[in-house]
Amino acid sequence: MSRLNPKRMLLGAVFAALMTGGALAQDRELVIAQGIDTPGFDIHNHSTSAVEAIHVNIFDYLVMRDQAGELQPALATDWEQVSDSAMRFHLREGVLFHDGTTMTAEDVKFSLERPALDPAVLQHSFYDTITEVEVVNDHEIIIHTDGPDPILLNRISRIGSGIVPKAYVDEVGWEGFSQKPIGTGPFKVVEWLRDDRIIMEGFDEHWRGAPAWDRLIHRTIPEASTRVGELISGGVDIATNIPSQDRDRVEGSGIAHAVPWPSFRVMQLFLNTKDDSPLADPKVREAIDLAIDNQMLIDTVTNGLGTPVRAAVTPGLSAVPMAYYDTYNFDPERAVQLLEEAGYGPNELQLKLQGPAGRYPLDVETLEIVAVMLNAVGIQTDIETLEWSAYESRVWTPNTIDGIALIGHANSLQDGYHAVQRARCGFEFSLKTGWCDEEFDKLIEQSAATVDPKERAQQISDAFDLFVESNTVLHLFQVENLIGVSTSVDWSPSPDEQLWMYDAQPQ
Amino acid sequence: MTNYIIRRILQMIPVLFGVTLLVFLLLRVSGDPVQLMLGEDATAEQVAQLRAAMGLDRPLHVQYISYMSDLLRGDFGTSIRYNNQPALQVVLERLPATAQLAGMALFVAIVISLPAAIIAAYWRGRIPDYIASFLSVLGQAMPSFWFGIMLILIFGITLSWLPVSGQDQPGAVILPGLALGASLAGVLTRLLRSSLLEVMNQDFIRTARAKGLHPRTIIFRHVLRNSILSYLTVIGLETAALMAGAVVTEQVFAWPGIGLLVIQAINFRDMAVVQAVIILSAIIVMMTSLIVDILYSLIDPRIQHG
Amino acid sequence: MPETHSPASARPVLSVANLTTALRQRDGGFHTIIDDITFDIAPKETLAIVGESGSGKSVTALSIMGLLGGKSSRISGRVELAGRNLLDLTEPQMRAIRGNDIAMIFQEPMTSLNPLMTVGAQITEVLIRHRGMTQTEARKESLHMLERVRIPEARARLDEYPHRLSGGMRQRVMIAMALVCKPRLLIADEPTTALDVTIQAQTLTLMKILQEEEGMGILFITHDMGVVSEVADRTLVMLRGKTVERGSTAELFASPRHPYARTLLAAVPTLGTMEGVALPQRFPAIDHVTGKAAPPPPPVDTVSADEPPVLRVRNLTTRYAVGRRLIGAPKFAIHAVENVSFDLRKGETLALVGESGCGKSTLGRSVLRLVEPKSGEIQLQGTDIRKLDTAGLRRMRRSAQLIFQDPYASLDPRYRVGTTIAEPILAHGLASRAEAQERVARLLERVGLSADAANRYPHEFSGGQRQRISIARALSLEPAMIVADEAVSALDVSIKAQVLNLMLDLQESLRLAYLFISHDMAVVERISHRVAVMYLGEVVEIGPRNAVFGNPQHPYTRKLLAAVPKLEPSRRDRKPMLSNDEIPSPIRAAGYEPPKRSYRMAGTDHFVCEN
Amino acid sequence: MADIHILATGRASSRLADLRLSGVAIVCIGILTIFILMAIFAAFIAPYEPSLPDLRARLAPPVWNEGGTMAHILGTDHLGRDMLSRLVYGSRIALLVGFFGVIVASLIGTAIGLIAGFVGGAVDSVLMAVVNTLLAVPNTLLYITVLAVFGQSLTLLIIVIGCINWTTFARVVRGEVLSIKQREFIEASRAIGQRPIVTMIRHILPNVLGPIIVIATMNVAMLIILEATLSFLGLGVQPPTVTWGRMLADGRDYVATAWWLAALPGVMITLLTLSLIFLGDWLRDRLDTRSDQ
Repeated sequence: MSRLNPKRMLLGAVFAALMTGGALAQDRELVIAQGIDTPGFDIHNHSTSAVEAIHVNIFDYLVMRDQAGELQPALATDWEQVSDSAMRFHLREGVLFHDGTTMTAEDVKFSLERPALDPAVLQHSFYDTITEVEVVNDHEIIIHTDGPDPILLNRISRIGSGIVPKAYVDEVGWEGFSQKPIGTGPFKVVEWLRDDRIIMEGFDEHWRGAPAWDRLIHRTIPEASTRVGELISGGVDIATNIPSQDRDRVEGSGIAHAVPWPSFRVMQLFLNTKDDSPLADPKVREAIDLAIDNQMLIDTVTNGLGTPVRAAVTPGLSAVPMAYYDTYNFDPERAVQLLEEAGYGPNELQLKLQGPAGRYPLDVETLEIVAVMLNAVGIQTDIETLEWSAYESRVWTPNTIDGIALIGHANSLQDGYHAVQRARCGFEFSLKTGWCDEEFDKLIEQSAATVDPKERAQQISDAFDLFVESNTVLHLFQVENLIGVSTSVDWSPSPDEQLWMYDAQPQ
Repeated sequence: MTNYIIRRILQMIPVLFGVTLLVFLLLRVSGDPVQLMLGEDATAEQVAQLRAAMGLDRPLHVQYISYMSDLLRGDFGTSIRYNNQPALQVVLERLPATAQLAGMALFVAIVISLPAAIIAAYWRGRIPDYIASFLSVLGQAMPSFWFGIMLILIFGITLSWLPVSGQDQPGAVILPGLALGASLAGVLTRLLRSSLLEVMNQDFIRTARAKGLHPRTIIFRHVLRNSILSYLTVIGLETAALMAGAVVTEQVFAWPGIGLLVIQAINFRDMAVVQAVIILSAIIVMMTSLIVDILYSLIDPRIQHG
Repeated sequence: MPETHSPASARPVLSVANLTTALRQRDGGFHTIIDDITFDIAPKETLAIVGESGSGKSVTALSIMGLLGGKSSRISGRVELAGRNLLDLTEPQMRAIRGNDIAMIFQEPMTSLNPLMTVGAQITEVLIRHRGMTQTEARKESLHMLERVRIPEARARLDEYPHRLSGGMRQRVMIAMALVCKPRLLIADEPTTALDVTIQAQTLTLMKILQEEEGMGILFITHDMGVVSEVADRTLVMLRGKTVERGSTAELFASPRHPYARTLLAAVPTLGTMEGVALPQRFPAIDHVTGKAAPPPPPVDTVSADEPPVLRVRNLTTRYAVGRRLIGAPKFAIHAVENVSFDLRKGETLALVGESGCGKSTLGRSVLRLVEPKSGEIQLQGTDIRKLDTAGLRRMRRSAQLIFQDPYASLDPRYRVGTTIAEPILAHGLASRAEAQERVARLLERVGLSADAANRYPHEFSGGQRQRISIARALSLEPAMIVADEAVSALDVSIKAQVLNLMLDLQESLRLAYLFISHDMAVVERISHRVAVMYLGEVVEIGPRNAVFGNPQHPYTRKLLAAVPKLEPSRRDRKPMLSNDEIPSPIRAAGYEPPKRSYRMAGTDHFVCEN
Repeated sequence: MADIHILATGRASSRLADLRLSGVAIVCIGILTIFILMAIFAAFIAPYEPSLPDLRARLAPPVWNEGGTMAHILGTDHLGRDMLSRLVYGSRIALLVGFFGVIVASLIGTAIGLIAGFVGGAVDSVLMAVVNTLLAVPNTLLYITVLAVFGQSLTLLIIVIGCINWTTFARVVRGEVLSIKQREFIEASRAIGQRPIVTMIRHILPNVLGPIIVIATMNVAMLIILEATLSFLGLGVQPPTVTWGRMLADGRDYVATAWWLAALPGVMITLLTLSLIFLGDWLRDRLDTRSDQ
């Protein structure tokens, strides 16, 4: 409900001639501000949760998570395991696309087979277990996988699972679709001005019923202080990534709240254990872990927002050992002792700390505080921060970390498997840290084919133990953002970082 | 005149060639965008695959030749960030917003600098001169992002007079225009002031005084007209600075112009877009300087381009 | 000092009494620039204020006009115009007088006109300001005024910009602008100094005619005694801000009383004084206290006819390309030097004379290959210098040197004089650093400066001293020949005489050959052996000085000589003849080849261009 | 000559203005000296290690503000680091970037400008094409691209600044050389047979030094602002190195909650650049009148 400030309106009247109809008072309008824009609406060709947060309002998945993170029927009304490698889905009837055509099983087949079968799309790796989507009839499909896939539902309820109209894509191509998308979601895209705004209108024939808003506007405002400014001056209703220090300011404005918004992202330090590195010594790695006071780090850097963790585990993920959540090891004396045992006296060990600048909230400050903490146990540090893209290409490629590197991983599959599978020998984590463990790999592979949830959870939990023990990836804390929500909007955020606005109500 | 214009345009060709080479090398040497596109979760195999698909595994000179031949056909390549949209289209789409911002900044700069410089020159060495000089230097000494944030805080939030950001609301261009125009206003004031003082020392001003003309007439009819030439030149030269300044200003005010685009394109290694922006802005800068030179010859009868 | 009565008995238009002006200096203090100046100007009368640079002539004019700026000047005395003391008026009242009752014209007609306004606009604004005319009326009146200053095609000129006009025409526009409101007094501050001699003659005549028509008084400021004798009824001589002599011009020239006035007059080279004298002659040395002139030493013949010439120039042509085209050759060429041939002997002075743009400076630089000639032959001491490579050219510089017009511009301000003079010696490796210092000391003494001058910077010297330094530098390489390009033109008369005497002394002792480039016919007559008259890049007449001056053959030579002001106030009653001739331009279409010239012999060594 | 000087009444009074401006110049030089001393003796002046966080004293306001303490006279930042110490150390980088950046740029630019102007012809055309190429691309874009590409060390920043920023110097020097080449003492130098290279170094170079110093002064100011701008865009100097630009850029998010974070470095930057620009102006006036003589 973007209320134009009265004073501003007065001044605005001077420029009224410039106005072209558009947003007027009685429209129920919701304005969201985020730091980034969508690259387009080719849903299979992006990998950013903040982008999916926009798309989620335009497209529907077969299965969708609710506020609590539970999987709920969406375009699929129910589903059942047909065999170890096949799952049947009954599709909701009478679902309309924004152009008025009816959604059919062909559309679902088309939408899911593209990421599954086309290796050129960015989401391919998350769908490569799917071998075929079989159309049984107009309202029934069977998804075939290359073996047992215990997290198939996780896959088809996330980025790249949106259902698109085959006929329309055939007509305009993916490039055309990317500019003017059509989905079945509660909002339809009217106009997209790159890096400025996406103007969406409520889709009255949406299968859940018409949304409470006539218009949903997604604005791109890269500068945090500007975003806050818009929020507290009433220019936008919802603003993501509010800097923690502005919490009181937002609350004090009287027209918005700053709501904590825990995410699945966990900040991690990658330790390169190449042979000649001092980090090859497990004692050194443990000493580093013990030197870092996670809670102090959180208090200092993020004003207390966030939870210390020892592994990539957060509430809302399936199959994760929650014992590693809200805990950390801190023992500086032991750290000094371990360093001594490893042969390093005070200030004899020199390490490089690498990290991106501006990719995560306060990433540079995080590094600076870690450096101070390492310093306190007698480890000398050099900090090297790089702009994100340079960091990606210079540090993040295999075996290029020089010492310790900071990164934050989210978990878009929302399952413990995804948190550890990348640490398998030859996969990304091990290519960065150099850590390989046969037993660990075996556990992961077993879990991938285990359908029984309990057994699978145990396998994954065991793998977690081995991974945490190795101390090759040190986990710092779960990232918790602040989201600004206007008092005129009733909406609470969910931990999957999605901005699902169908739930929002005017107040 | 026509010959002159043609010659000037021909002279742009080697410069543009230099610009393309410079930009190409800068961006290719920097590594590739593939890792970025794939995100934190990508596998090494995926990276290699995509790199080959994009032709990034070929030798550099081969890449350059194919890039140049595309360019000559008007094909600036496609944007990685924007789902393979033609880069030129992505950039041209943004041009009006930046043009509006730059126009506003120029307007602000002229509206401030013209009277300020005249006042400073007229009362040179006295209080108004010192105030004008100090403010103009201040305009230059303040980083523009800082000034922009201050403007938002004061006029957008505290006073709520003007929109904080974006482009769609009436009056939205005022604050970013001020932020971008402030330093240009400073430069122009200082320049025009010294140019006015210089002209005031010219013999023909003494003649005008000997004719018994009113000081006002002398300033406006004789001094200003002669000073406007160097003023114009600097405005022309400052186009490049305006384009560069737009990067920061657009970032602060979420102004959807080329500046905002290029920062993101650089961060995403969206090479085609960065190249298109830089080549386009090089053309704009050169065209502006050509236009200024033509204007110059229209104002100054002594200059004739044969 | 008794006031001499003005020829016109009418009431003076301007009466200046005890005018004293002090100007603020950089340190904030005031310094008296003119002290107790008193004079009257009657209608139709011309009063000349004459003096050397820095004597306060211009400040006098600006004090009268009230153009000095209230904060930076202090003026006392009386300046009475039609019974009103101008010094008591407020600035707005003064503005109503400027351009209306008193008008002023300046030295540089180019810079004194606004380059961005049409001629018409600059004249009409005076009428609109003072007469309250409408644009149309003012335009009509301006056109009329342009016609009265005899500007051809006046109607078209009205919409021209100043840069399209020649220097002479611009000065006429200035005069038109000054006179358009029919002022009672015209102040002319060196109005002809920047003009060529023929144009100067035209301008002076025009001013005289207009003065007759308008009946105004003229305050004429100049440093040129020749001009004074041509125009002034009465003359006031200024020295360091003070009046040293005042009276009728005829009396002043006939019997100057003050020593300074005498010095001034004695130092002025006068055309015609060398009739019958074969050799160059030094100026008389003048005692500054008494003003008495000691007769110069008898001239010595320095030229040896039997030795081969130092410099032999044959068919020398230099052209500059102008006007670029899109592709291909440039559109135009300036034919700066066209098919010039001459010899210069040891100990001889060959003068190149002509008006601006005639190519005399280019010729001087071409024979030194400071500009590249297009064709022709230059033999310096038997070597064809056009065939020399870079190293050879550098060696050649030792035997031929150059002195410039502006001694300040030709000395690098950042180096001590000693360093500058030693530079050529060291550059050619002629001596060690220590030896070079000794040579510098000797050279400085030779040009009449003390050896310790070596430790000072150029700006610490006067113009004449700087020119001596330039000469010392040129001499440091012991050249056989020196090209002197307007070497004394920028100097005050008394200094000019001293420097010329020095040059003659050096010629005598070192047997130097001079290629003496000058527009000043009187100086040339005094110091040269032979004269070449240049016109549009070509030599139209060349011969022994006596022959060229005594028996000029080419019409241009005659015109040039006729235009030189004579130092005889008694001859002023000549009927004014006003011509509108302009100096033509040497720019030709590319590829243009001038017709072959043929020369006829008019006497021994005296050649005149025939067509 | 004296006549000419007196005639130009405007000039007479502009000299008066110079005189008064020299008061400003003294202030500017004073400020500059203080900053330089601060940079040199940072270790003695700063009460704390500039990158040492004090977790108990985060966002402490300056002493004159409510809640301020003498322990941190100018307050602390969001990590509890002492503002005074950071500001003192920050002057080092500002001056390093400013001065060394300008030194590199002016060396390159002067050499190229001298050669282009003096040699002329094809050499001039090629060099000017290079200059025009760099000028045609908005500088900030180049900085951003280069720094994003090659990383962000202090040394690199200075080199990059030098390699991009020299064009101004080259253009001005070339212009000056072309006009000085017309002066008679250069022709005099040719006329005495001086080697061109010696003429260039002995006679032309010293005479372009004035304009070089003036632009250099202004450029130092510009570079200090540039460093701040790059920090704002996330491309500044590496932490834990303290720079005013980064302090200002980091502090921008605290404008409304802890003003001193951004205001103090902002004041420092403004003060330093103000005094540099005024100094440059003053220098230019001085050098101009001298060359007018």
